[in-house]
Amino acid sequence: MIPLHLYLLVSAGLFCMGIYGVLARRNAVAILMGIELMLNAVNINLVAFWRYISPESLNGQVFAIFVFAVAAAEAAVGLALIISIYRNRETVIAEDVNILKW
Amino acid sequence: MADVLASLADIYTTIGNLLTRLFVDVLGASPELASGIIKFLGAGLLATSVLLILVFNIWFERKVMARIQDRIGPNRVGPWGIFQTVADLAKLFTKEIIIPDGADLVPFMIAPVISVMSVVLIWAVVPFAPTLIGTDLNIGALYFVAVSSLGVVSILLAGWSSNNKYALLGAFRGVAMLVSYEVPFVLALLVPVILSGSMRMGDIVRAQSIPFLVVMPVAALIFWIASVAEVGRQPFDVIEGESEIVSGYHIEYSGFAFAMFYAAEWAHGFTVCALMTVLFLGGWRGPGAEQIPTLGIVYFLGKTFLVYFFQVWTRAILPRMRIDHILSFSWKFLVPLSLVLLVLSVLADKLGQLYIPGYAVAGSFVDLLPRTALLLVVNLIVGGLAALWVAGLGRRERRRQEAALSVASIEGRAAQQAR
Amino acid sequence: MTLETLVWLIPLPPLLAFFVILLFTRGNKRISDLVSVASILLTWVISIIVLIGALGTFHLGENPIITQIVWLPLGESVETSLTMGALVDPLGAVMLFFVPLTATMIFIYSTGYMASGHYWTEVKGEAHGEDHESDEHHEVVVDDAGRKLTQFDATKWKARFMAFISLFAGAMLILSIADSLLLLFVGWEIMGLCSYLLIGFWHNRVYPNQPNRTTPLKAGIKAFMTTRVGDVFMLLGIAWLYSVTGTLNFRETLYSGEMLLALEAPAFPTLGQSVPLLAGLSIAGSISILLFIGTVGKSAQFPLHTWLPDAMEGPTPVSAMIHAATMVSAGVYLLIRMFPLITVGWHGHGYPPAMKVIAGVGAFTALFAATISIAQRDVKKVLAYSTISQLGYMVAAVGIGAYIAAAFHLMTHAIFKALLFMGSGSVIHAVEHGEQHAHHEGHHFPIDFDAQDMFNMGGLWSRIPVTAWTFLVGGMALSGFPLITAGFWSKDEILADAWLHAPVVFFVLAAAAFLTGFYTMRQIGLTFAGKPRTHAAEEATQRDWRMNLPLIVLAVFGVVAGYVGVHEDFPLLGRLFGGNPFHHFVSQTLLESPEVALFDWTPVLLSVIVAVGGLLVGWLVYVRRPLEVGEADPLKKVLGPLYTLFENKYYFDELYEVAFIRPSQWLARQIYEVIDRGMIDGLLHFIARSTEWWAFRNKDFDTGVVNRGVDSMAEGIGEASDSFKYVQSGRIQQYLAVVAAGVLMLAAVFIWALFLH
Amino acid sequence: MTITPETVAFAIMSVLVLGGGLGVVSSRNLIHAALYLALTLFGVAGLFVLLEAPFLAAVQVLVYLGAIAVLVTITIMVTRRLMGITENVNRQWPVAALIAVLAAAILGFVVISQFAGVYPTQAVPPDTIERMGQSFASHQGFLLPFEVASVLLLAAMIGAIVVARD
Repeated sequence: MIPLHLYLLVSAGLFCMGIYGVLARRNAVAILMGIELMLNAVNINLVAFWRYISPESLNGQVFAIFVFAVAAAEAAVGLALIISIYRNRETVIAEDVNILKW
Repeated sequence: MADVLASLADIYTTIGNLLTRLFVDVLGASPELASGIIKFLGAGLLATSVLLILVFNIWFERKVMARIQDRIGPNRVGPWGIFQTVADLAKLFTKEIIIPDGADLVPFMIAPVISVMSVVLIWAVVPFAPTLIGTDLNIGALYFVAVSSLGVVSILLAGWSSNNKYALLGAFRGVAMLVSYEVPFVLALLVPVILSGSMRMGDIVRAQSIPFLVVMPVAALIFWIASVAEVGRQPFDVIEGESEIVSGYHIEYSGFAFAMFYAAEWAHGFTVCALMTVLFLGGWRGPGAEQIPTLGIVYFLGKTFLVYFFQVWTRAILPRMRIDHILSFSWKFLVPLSLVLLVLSVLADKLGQLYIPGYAVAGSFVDLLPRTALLLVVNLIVGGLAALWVAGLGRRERRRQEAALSVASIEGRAAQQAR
Repeated sequence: MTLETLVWLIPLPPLLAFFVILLFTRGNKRISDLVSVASILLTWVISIIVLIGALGTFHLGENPIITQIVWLPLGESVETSLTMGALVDPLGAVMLFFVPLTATMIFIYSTGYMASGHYWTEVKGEAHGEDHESDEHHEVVVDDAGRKLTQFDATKWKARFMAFISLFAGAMLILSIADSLLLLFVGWEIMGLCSYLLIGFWHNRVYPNQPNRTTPLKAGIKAFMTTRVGDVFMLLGIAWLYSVTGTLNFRETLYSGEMLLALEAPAFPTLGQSVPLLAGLSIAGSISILLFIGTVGKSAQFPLHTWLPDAMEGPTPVSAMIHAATMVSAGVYLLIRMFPLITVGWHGHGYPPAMKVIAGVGAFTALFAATISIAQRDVKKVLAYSTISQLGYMVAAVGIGAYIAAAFHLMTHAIFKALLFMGSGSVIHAVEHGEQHAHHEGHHFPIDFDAQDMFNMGGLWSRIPVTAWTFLVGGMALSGFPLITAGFWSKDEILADAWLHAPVVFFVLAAAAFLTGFYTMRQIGLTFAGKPRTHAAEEATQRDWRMNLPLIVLAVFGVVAGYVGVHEDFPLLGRLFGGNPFHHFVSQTLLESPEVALFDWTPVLLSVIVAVGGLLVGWLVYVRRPLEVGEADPLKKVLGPLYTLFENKYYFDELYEVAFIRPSQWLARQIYEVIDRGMIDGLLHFIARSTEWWAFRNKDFDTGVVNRGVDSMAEGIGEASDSFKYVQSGRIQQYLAVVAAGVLMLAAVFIWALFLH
Repeated sequence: MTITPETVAFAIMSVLVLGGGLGVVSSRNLIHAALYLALTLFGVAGLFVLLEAPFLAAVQVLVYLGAIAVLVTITIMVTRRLMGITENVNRQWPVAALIAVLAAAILGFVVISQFAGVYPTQAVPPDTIERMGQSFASHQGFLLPFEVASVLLLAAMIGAIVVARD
């Protein structure tokens, strides 16, 4: 059997990669992908904890499902925004979209 | 003899036992290892059988299409041309795989693999016989929907990586269509799941003492249409509409890669018929199937080929639809219809359970009669209304067309007189 | 209308007239004249009625007409409160006889006198506009002193003049019917005010070419200040009397025996041992000396006499009323009223120090003033000094105990002195008219032509006969022409008493009488006798009935008034005139009436000799050989340096200037310089500077610490924010990085707290 | 930690996940990043299967792989500028790297210190999916969150359409 911490390590690794992806990537879509990675890491955690700690209660799984819903919504809206930005600004690089500054 | 008959009745379990005994006793593997190996072998057998059936199907379809088009079809290679498909495949295998310049190699190669994978994986859940099924997942229905959605990815990859505008355009179209028809496909799929009360494919088949086609014909029709669209064949074969954009996303593929795409496509068509039979035609159910599992596969294959025949039939006679018509048909007609149907039927079913005496949700043929009747009525009503509405739309559209034509003709005459 | 209420009504009409004129009829001269004259006539009538009533009451001394009301409640009971009331006893009756009479005559005279006349006034730049109201427009003249002068119409403020005179008359009447020293003092002060107002009436008058000659303005102030000096001491006396007796009422203090006994105690028991001079003084004596100083101030006796001659700057009716009839006589009236107080400790022989002082001052003043009078050029100045000397007579009379003679002389002097002053007024008017006529006919007069200078007159006998004759009667009465003039009888009484009680005083007064006769005849000679020395004198005319009538009336009284007090033992006439009714009437004022001095011929003869001698000498020098045009005063040749001494009034003005005015000015300046500027201003400046310093330190602190501190903080924040604002770079990933870092730190803390702890 | 098919599968899946993640993050070509993302998602689905949550695995494949990955890929294709591949990491990547490493360290530390050697104690009850279905409809369960999630999805759908509409 696989100890819990391995799953958690995997999800932590994925999460940190997600963070790096969000913070370091120039392309807005890459940032979104980073976010997706982070959400998946969270899901792994949830399900892992559900499986290892309290399989009989449904919270873990249900919560993962809601994370799915949110992730889907977020991806949809985010990509829509990116497309409209691209359409207006001809750019997808996050740094170029920096009008809202001092 | 009795035990021989018994073993023959349930040939699959006997084979299974034989093999396990073989590994465990003879090769001394641990029972888990043994079951693992047997499962592995089973999977391999299933995959190859799917692809092999394909060979017959291609021939069968070409013959039927020919007959419909009043021609003979392939008859040169082997008796009645049955080896035509083998010849084709042999040709494709020997063809050189050309990789277009600027193509993105990795996705280019992966795309055909994923498409075949998405089709074959579906069979893991299809119940051939009461005891013969890949893995009877308790989320069987959801599984094969998920897996079929992988197909979309492969198309996208193929379209993109072949560095060809037409390919890309075809890919976009295909993705749009597949994604939009996935919604009614899933909604229609929900009907048998709700009727049988479980997503497990085996349960669905067992619940079909009355085939769901009879209970919810409209749902079956929607599922049938959506599944054909999912496959991307004839009425909706916009993906590789030869006349418009050469042949869609797999234009740059040649040789074995093209063969894989081709095989995946045909297999997907057959798989969808299998799903149709499982979900709506009662799968392996038939007289004596329960007792003699081996009979199950016979009934199953019979029904599947029947559905396949219908599919080929429609493919032969129906013209290609325009892409925006396809999409609007899905979003503006199928999705709302299936939603309404689903909600009304569930509502009726619930009310029936509460108020109609002797209203059984599961059980034998006789027990299910009131429920079937009720749902049948609901379906007929909804279907009728939908039909009327569509007819009205059609009439209005025709009148508009004629008006436009008359105007055009008047102007034409005026123009002529003016000249 | 009982007598008591009538007494109250006497002073009322003039006071009412004052307010009526001041508030309502100030604009219209005619109505003002009518109001004031009518009021004084009404007063005269009422006083005559009261007089008749008073004469009719039996033993007016014991039961005079008295009414009293509470004026200022000082304590619980009525006794301790200050009361105010009216008292008419024989002495009061005498006053009520001659005061309304002279006042009425003067009012009538002043309506005439003030009707015309101009004087020079300085034009101060835009002041010129002021003259537009006056009918004719005078050209502007520049005098030696460089001042721009123009003629100013003297009659412009006539209404105001009549108002002031009415007020003055009212005040005099209040004084004369007052029943207590306090009310007397009230009248006394109002008269002081009126004298200032009336002397300085022509306040914008300036004497061309004589920049430092006392102008009316300065004279008014001088009069007011000098009388004020006297009043201060008088007030001291009153206060002392009140503190000792507890009441100021005449009847209560002066006519109660034990009160007078109490006042006999020595005033300065302790101080007396060390200062022999004060040893002999009794309380009554010292109080009477203090009150006497008040009289000296008010009646212009020796030390405080300088204001009277300068008071001539005022219009002549003022001089007549104030400096002849009423105001100066008030001083003597006070002495006579206070006679019982003065004579405390005098039992027939040996005068107490108070009486010695009074007699000495009175006699000296009489002689001293007479000597000055003989060397004066101004017709009014001569009369001024003669007034001073006559008052000296009265004071001396009271000093030697002859208060009845003093009262008698007071009455007669008031009448003929008023007559003389009004005569001089009409003379001046005549000369001024003459100057104008001459000016019209082309005779050019220097701008500083003095119409009052006797050497510019001469030969007016034929020009203004009425004035001349009445003036002559007045002059004879003044110098005491035997038998027919009132002056003779009253002066004779004084000389008789002086002869009887104090021979020294007699001889001084006799010398004064001789000089009086001389300067009277000098005056008559210079003004009326001989030929007119200037064209103004040639053309002099004055035919205003309002001025001549009073002269005639007073001339008559000047003669008749004397017969009231003829000594009964006087051969032939004594019996004729009812045996000295005046003496018997007035002597009732005191409880025990003094015995009548036996008739003695020597003083009478001596006084006749002296009087006639003076007149004869005067006639010889000035009338027999009248002065020629431009001829100097023959007396100058005779007296030489003495003449200049007399002419310059013994240089008392200069003396006072040097002795008092300049030191007091110096003292004022010192006070101003040292105390006011030095200390107070210094203190204020110090405070100001210190607060300023403190304010600046505050400013420094404020700007330095607070402002700079706050500003720098603000700038710091500004710069910090400037640099910090770049944090908002618009790059979303940077924000996310920060968030992530924050979360990490948080996580680290939690871990450290939860797990590692 | 004996070598059992399960551990082998876990190893494969974790390699897929971590490798995919690394690929997403570091690959220069954006499309490759998208593919790596799909790979990662597939790995995660595999992990779900290992964790005996087949429903979640299926949903993961259906939702993520089927929809989101596709969506991302399409967006990348639509928004690609033809001037080629720009350098994919911005200026602050060292900071980001540092933060990522730190986070990994912290999480790793926590995980190891707290959850080392934990093994599943109970078996997964067979009817979890049915109970989950009921829980979505019952008040005690997750009816409200379920409805809210549906509203959220509706809003997101409309929002996406409006924003991206041409």
